[in-house]
Amino acid sequence: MAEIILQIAVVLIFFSIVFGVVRLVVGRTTIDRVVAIDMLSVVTISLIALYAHISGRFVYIDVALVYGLLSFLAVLAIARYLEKGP
Amino acid sequence: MSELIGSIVILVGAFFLFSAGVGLLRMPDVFTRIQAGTKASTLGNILVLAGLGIYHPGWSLKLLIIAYFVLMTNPLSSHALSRAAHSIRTPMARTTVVDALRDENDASAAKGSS
Amino acid sequence: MLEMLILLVCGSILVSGVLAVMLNNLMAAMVSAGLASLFAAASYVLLAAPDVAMAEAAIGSGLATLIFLYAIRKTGGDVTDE
Amino acid sequence: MQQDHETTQRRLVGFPESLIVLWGFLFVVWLVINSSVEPPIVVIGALASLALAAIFVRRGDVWRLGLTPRKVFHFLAYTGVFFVELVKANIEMLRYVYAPRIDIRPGIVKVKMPLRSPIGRLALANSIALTPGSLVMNLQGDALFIHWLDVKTTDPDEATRMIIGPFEKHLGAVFG
Repeated sequence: MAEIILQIAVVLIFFSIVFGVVRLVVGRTTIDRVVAIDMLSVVTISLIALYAHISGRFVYIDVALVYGLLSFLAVLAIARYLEKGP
Repeated sequence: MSELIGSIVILVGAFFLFSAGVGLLRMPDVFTRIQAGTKASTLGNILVLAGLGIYHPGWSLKLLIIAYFVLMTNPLSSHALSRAAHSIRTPMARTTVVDALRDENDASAAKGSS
Repeated sequence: MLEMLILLVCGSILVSGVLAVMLNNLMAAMVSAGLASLFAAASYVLLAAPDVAMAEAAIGSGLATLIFLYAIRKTGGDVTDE
Repeated sequence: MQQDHETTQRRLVGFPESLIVLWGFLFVVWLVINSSVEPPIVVIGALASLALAAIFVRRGDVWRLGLTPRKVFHFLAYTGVFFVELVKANIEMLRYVYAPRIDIRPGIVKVKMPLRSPIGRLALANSIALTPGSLVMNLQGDALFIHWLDVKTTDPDEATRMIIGPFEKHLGAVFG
């Protein structure tokens, strides 16, 4: 039972990544694309943590930790750059 | 029993992540997209991590640190993005009612020039 | 299920890489390149290499974007589309 | 010279307390990330977090909290209120997202900021960004500009009561 529910959850996260990539391709302005990368990084953190459970290895949680720290830095730098102007 | 509860919490979190994607695709302009993406993905991420914590109580301290980082950094990046979008004059949706920030900036610019 | 996830992540690398080449706007191309490296790190985790994934996430998604940003600011040449 | 001496004096008021607060926080984060209590790791973590805390405490008195039991109680109450508001915000967001035709009237309104201390302002801005349909955009003086997903009123006082009403009491008690 729990296995089936986890598979449904993975499929939902799958479609969430698909929607984010569609917004990245379609997006009219640069800010739209940056919002897409922000959302996708959070979704990827969840996906890596969930995969650490599925494969049963604790080490993968560290990757999610590093990810959560560094993706934020890139988004913040891009926002500051766009605000100041070239 | 704890397996079932944990997997249901993870499913609810995945549903919130899915609706973040749908909101990113359907909303009319940049600011509403930022709101939909940020809020739903933050709660979805916290729920997925909480479900994993119910599965494995030994992991819960590190999961708590990840949840804390996301909870601190996600509003900050959404705030910086929306401020940048407003300062480079990204067009807003057609149904927008009021824009107090642009009024304020115009008023201070007029006062400075005269 | 694992094959499906690997296919999705590798397809996303392909889409964002092609987009990084095709776009005219420098900032948008840089964002797409960062996203390609982000998905590459996710695929390394799915292929059971967490140390490589950690290095890729630190260098590709964080540091390379900042260095590109510095270079664009130094040259000052930003081409906008439309 | 005299003035310089005075500024140094003012900057160092409350130096040990804020140093201990920041040191303890960084040290706990280090221990959790390493997830082991072997002696070399603990010693290296203590030294590194002490150095970082001593560097960052010198810049202003941001970390001077003045912990008392009353503040701890109000902080716990604030956490509970915050999570309730977060769940409410997401249910409202689901209603907007899955509606067959998106019918919203967004807008930017101006509200008043009741708090003084920098870390209190950070906490309030982060909580506003995660509560129903609102997002902080700019802060000029004492005025906050908030992007509201469904504008109900444009009067500043009414908007202040509606948006930051739930948090104001507890955060005011904790951070002043």
